[in-house]
Amino acid sequence: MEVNILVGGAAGQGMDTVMNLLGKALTREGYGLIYTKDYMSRVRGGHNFSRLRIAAGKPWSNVETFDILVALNEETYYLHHDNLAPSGRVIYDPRLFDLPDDETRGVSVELENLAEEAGGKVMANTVAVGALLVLIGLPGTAVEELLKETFADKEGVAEENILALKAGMDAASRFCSSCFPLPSKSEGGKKLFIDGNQVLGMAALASGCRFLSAYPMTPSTGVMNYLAGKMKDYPIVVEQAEDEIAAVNMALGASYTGARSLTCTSGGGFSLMVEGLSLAGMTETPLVIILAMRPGPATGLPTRTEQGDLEFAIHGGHGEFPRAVLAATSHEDAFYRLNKAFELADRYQIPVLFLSDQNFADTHRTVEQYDFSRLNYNRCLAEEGQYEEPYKRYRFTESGVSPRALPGQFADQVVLVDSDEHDENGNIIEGAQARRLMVDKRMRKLTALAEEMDEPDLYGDPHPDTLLIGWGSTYGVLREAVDALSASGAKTAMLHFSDIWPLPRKRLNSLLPEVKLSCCVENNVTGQLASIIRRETGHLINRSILKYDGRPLLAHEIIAEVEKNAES
Amino acid sequence: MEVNILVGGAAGQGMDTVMNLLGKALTREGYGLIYTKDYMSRVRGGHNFSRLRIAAGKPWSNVETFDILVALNEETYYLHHDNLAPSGRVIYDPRLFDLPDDETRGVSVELENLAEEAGGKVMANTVAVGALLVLIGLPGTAVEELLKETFADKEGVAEENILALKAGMDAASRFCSSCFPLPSKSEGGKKLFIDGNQVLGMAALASGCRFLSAYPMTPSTGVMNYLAGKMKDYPIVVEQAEDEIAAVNMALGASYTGARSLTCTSGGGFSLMVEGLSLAGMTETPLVIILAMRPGPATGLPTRTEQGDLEFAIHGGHGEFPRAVLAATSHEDAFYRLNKAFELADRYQIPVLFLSDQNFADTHRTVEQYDFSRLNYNRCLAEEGQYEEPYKRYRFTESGVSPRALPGQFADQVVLVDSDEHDENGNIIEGAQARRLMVDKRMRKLTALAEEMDEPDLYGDPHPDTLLIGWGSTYGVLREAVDALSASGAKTAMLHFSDIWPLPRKRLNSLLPEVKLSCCVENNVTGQLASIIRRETGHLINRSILKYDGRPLLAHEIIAEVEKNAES
Amino acid sequence: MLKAEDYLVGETAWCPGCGNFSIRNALASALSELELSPHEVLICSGIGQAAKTPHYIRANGFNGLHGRALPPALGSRAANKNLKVIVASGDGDSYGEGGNHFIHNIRRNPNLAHLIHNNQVYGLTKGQASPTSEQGMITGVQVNGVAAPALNPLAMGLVLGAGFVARCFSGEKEHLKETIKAAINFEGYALVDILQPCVSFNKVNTWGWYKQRVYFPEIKDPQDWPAAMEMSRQWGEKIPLGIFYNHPRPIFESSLPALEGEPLASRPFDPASMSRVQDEFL
Amino acid sequence: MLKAEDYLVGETAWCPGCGNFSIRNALASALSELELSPHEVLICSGIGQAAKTPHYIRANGFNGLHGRALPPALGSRAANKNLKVIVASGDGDSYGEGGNHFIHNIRRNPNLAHLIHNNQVYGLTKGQASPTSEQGMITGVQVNGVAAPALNPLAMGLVLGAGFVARCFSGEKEHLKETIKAAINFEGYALVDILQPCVSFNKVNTWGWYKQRVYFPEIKDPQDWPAAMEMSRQWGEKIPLGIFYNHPRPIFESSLPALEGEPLASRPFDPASMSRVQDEFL
Ligand SMILES: Cc1ncc(C[n+]2csc(CCOP(=O)(O)OP(=O)(O)O)c2C)c(N)n1
Ligand SMILES: Cc1ncc(C[n+]2csc(CCOP(=O)(O)OP(=O)(O)O)c2C)c(N)n1
Ligand code: SF4
Ligand code: SF4
Ligand SMILES: [Mg+2]
Ligand SMILES: [Mg+2]
Repeated sequence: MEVNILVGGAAGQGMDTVMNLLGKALTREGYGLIYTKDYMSRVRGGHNFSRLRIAAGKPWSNVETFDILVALNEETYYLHHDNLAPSGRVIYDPRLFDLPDDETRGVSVELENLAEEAGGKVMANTVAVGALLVLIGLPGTAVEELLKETFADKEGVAEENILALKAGMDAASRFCSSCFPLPSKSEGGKKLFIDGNQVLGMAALASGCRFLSAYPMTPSTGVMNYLAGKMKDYPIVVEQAEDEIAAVNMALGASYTGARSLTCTSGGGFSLMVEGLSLAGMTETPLVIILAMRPGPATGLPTRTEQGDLEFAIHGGHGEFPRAVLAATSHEDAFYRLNKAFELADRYQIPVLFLSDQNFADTHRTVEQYDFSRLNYNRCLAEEGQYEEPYKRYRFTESGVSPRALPGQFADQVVLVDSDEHDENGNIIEGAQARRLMVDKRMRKLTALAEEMDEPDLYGDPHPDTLLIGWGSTYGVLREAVDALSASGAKTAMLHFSDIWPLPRKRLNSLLPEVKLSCCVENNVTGQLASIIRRETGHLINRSILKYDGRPLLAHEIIAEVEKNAES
Repeated sequence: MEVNILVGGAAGQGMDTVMNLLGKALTREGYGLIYTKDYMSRVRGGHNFSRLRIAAGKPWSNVETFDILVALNEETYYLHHDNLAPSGRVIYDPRLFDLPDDETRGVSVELENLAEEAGGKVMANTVAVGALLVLIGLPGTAVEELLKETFADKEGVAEENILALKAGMDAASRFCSSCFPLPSKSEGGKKLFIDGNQVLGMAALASGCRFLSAYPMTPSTGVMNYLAGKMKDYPIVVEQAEDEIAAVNMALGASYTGARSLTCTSGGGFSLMVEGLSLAGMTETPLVIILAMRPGPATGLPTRTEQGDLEFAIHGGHGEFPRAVLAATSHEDAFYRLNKAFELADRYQIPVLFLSDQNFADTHRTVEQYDFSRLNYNRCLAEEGQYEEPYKRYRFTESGVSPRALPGQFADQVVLVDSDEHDENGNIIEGAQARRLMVDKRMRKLTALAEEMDEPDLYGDPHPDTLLIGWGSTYGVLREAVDALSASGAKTAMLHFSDIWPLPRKRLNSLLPEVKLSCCVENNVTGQLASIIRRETGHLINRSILKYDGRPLLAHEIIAEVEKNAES
Repeated sequence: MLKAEDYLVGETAWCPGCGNFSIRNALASALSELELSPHEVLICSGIGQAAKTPHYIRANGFNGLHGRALPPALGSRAANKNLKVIVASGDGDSYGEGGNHFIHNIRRNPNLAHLIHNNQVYGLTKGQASPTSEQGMITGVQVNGVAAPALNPLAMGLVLGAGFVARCFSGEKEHLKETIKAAINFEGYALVDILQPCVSFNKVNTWGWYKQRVYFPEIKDPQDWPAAMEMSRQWGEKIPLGIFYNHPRPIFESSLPALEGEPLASRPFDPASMSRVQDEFL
Repeated sequence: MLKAEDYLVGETAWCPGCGNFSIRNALASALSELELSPHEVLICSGIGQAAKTPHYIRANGFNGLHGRALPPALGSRAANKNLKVIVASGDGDSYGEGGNHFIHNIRRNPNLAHLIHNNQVYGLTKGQASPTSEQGMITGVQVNGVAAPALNPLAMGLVLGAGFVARCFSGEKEHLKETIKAAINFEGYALVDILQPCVSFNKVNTWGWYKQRVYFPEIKDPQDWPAAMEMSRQWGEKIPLGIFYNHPRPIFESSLPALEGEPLASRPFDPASMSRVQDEFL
């Protein structure tokens, strides 16, 4: 038993308000849900829509068909009615448009009129929420609470909204009430209702990130917004750079002088950052870069999703230097994973790429509260007496990691970092031998770094016939696909990567020779993970399921592809 | 029989003058030679040196030991005397320093004094050339000719230089004359004496390149210098950009409006260009980028050599789009290869990366004159009547290549290119289906493009036990290694790539399963070509010979490594 | 001759009430009155709301990367000097991400008109400060208010040697159209900073705010640099509009021998004829 | 207290006679006279001859990428406001590749001294024109002579709101040293453009050329902006030196609540204590 809702309209009509209110209220009431956005690169007009799925336990991904359609304009109805369940309902404003005569699923609610009566047209969305509440049989209390919190500072506004809400409830209850019964509640106490960017922003803050420099770019801007919002109360500086080149170089300066530092961007901005990435590699300056992917090349589809920059993340930047590439897979994991990114950056004095994408960044889910005591803040700095005098920033060590001191940390010791090839002291060198030693030193870090990589998550049948392989934000949808395929009797499992580079190979090497069908599922056109697996292990992945239209994968698409393959 | 010469001194002492005079004179006299440079990233002082090898046929690479050392300062003597043949000679100025008492190989020539007597200290290098001529038994005529040509506009200067030259000859002849007999002359008429950057610059000019925008960066600047020097007499614009971002975007603008366009840079600058590269991919604008590699990461070793950016060239830039990656292997091939790069860019409307490196760029060799009639200039533009009206820049075609028109080419037709995902017309779209179609269209080009890639050059035993694999500027040194190994009886061959991406696989697939030992020889630390071969063919290359100290590989190093391997 | 409407194509993705509409209309009218055919004109832009202009005006269009509107425009002038090149882009695009190209193309002085739709905010990315945002303006990222003083593009243009420096307001349509025409006709780089209300994100510099402040000062001598500098620095209660400076100097194209004669793009070529270039290496 | 010589380290890779030597000495003397210990000072640079400075002065050093000297300097001010930050780099580095950072850091006004070793040429890459090269100067790339007028960094600084704008000449050592001291002590972004002969590549603006032209005008009121503008635009027969403008305004650091108290870099932290931040999502 589950309920699926789609709200659609023009940009600026406020789908977000509806979904945020409803999502948070449902979360508070104990339901598990996922809310995803499909929006255009414009501020007003066009067609945007959001999906909300409420399901037992916690839903991992969204589905194509739905039970309730909130059509904020006529276009929405025509674009989506095909996927509305026969037993579904359409909430719409009869003053704005009429449904076709043969459409029997209508729930006409005069959204704007009722809002105006309650105090103002802007509350049309609140009216819609009221109507939705009735259809799914949720009492108004949680939403009312929320409205009071939201408008705590604005006198009378909460009250007016509550009126609007009730008007919506009344209007809808004339059609049907509780006709879409909610699933069982999820267990284990209060949950968070949070989107991917917020997860990452919060993880950064709680990881002791003190400096973020970035240039706005969808879909990464949410991280910047989150952290900027914390500037007043927490010891963090968020600086909007003049461009992405400045962003990455500012962050390197802040990191060098002692702040845990972060930058975030999307593909185009990352392109501009790779020279700085290379500088991080050469100067051995810790840095975390969140790369929130969207479809490329160039400007591409700014508000859509893709996993097209994996190989670029691994190979971007000139010259050769160690780096780690991790990815956000689920809201549950990404919080701790980003902390790991900061830890690795500090421990190995390397840049760490953290891959997110629009699908992850913009998706809200209900998740368990995070355990902040699992986070670490190890700066791995040299303490007094732990370095040889005079201090040398690039002292040769067995691990390749030199004791790191900050400028000003020790009286009379200076810290010199250099973009040219250098000696232990950080001074420019040109000699062949000195060069070789320094390359070897940097590269030696890879041995221990590779050991830090978590093996991909294995979920499903431990001895599968079919092995789905994925990385990043496809975690949830793959999980649902595995569940469904397993339920229909096929021995299926998934291997899902959150730590991608250096590629962990143990599970690949043990599983790949055993399975009948290996299949990489990726949101890109060239099958990048499959290439990397072959490069690193020699194994040829049998098949790829690739989606590159800017939309996230859906479970039923994966299932159909796998089953088609099983047949042939 | 061959003669090897090393000239060393501080930056600014003018090794180049010596080598250019001598090299060109020898070329005119019909000898085959190679002249390579080892120099620091500074303008004065430090230690630079150049090697000149004169050998029968045409030498492909330089060697470590030499017969004549021209020590322009004392340091040079001490740094290099170990590699001077026992029967060798040292030309030095006894007014500047003394050789150790037990050094019997000295040819003391008062370079500065004699120059001053001839008319000025600056001609000390000419004196040195004179001394060299005597030692190798070359008459002065060719150099005198050259001096006259060089100083044709400067009254009296040629004469003074000829005096200096003769003074050097006289002084040296007191020690030994013709004591290093020259090898037999090479066959086949007048040769060129030219370095890699000049080869590329000339190839660009002769390929109809009309626009170069670049930002100075060693070792690519020579291409810019060459083409800038042609601005007065040929229809080409060379513009120094404010940064590499401007450089690549200017070139795209010029290409879009109809000029064959080029940019050139090294790794750091290329990092800044990859966003523009991605734009070229998205807008389907032809562009050739010469990437002259040097050791990274970051600033690295600006004047040294490395092959560290191959994977970056293949994967650089966000998003997925077709591109070709070609490389300069030899002076003989690179001239035509760069023309191919322009042709591919125009034919497929894609960016083409052309990989060079300091080793190729700064090396002079004697080569046969080029056959300009082998060059092409096919712009592949739509002619009147060859497009459907209204003109649409991205019209879907089977090959993925749309008829290309230039802005203003056809009255009343406009040409719109877009960095966002777009429809056939070039207008922004967001639909899933439209996106998929356009990605597919772009990607379809890869089919024909892959067919255009030349298989790697197979040289040596057609059924080798040992197969050396390389790419780019290692062509010559590998060839000499193969010759030497074959001469000692080992069944050896090399497979050398000039067209690298899309990777041509036929020869790899047929040879790799047959050989006992496959060995990638690369000027980098991670073995990038080996990784790419595994990624694309599944074949694991048995061994890698990697050099990453900023110096080019030497044949004896490769031979030693291969023989070591054969023994074990 | 085409009418202004004939230059309007595409369905705009701008918000109702946005100042971009007037700028688009003024540009269309200017093209029409100058009797420029669509295929003779090239509009270059970067990325942003303003930068969507090439999709909405019938002309050749290069809608490139964010911040990179000027470099392709420069390249296009080299390749085809017959094209009338117009750069139409945002303040973030031109003065933020694209700041370095702004500086150096003013110095180069290519023959093009640079129209900056200056809404003093990042529109497309939803309201962050741009380089021209008012000091103190609060946004989702500038939570404590914009700390830096706003960049003054006209004063920058003047110190960098721009020969044509103008300020317009999208609400003064006739003046805007005439200024655009003058900019297009100007021989050299013409800077037109156009104040443009963003109804969605800029709640400080609204249509009314501008309307109240803008005025047309008398410009006695458009070649009086100090006077132009003074005018371009006026901001606050009174904001002057007009062509503050108009003083041509040699253009980029005139320094290039290759640009004499036919445009580069259309010259025929045969590589075989070039073999003499290798003689210098013999 | 350390003597000037104590700040000199490393073997320089500069050409004999290069103006960089005097700048280095002046900087060392300034640090000595200001009694700044090496570990309290951070020198940031990009790439170029001038940019090698961090290797030749005993202090902390961030020798970053070409053109990117300012962004890490800004970041370092945020992380550790106790460091005295000096940016010492070339004209190509600061005004060419780094032009956008130049613009926007002047606006930001971080507390640092920006010393530009302005030799009006690209030294390290062997003599191409820089943004400040004289119009007409012929180089291997600018074979027809530099076409664009030279960029005027001081005038740019002024229109962008720099609070400290000075011109020096490496040959006027005492003035240079005192100006560097004033710049380091200035609260905010201090721009010091230092004319520096490049004996290897700049045959136009030689030591003698500068020496003949430079003079010290009387600066009556260092807060008189138009006067400063006028002085900064003088170039040719007479080139004025001095601190043309000195007028502090609120610095970047003062807009950041996080910078109150201990430097960010040295504050202790325990992630577990943060769990309340998730409450807003409940
Ligand atoms: C390299 C890069 N960085 C960031 C972005 C995201 N981005 C798109 S438009 C824009 C700002 C637009 O502001 P402006 O130029 O003022 O145009 P407006 O939308 O206000 O008209 C940004 C930051 C991008 N597309 N590319
Ligand atoms: C991204 C990048 N582009 C180009 C270069 C090459 N480069 C190094 S220094 C330099 C110019 C230096 O000029 P300037 O800053 O004036 O310093 P100077 O040597 O004159 O002191 C250039 C172009 C580089 N290192 N990185
Ligand atoms: S967001 Fe602002 S600038 Fe963009 S279209 Fe809307 S009103 Fe215009
Ligand atoms: S090239 Fe010029 S700037 Fe560089 S060290 Fe030599 S004289 Fe100085
Ligand atoms: Mg704007
Ligand atoms: Mg310089």
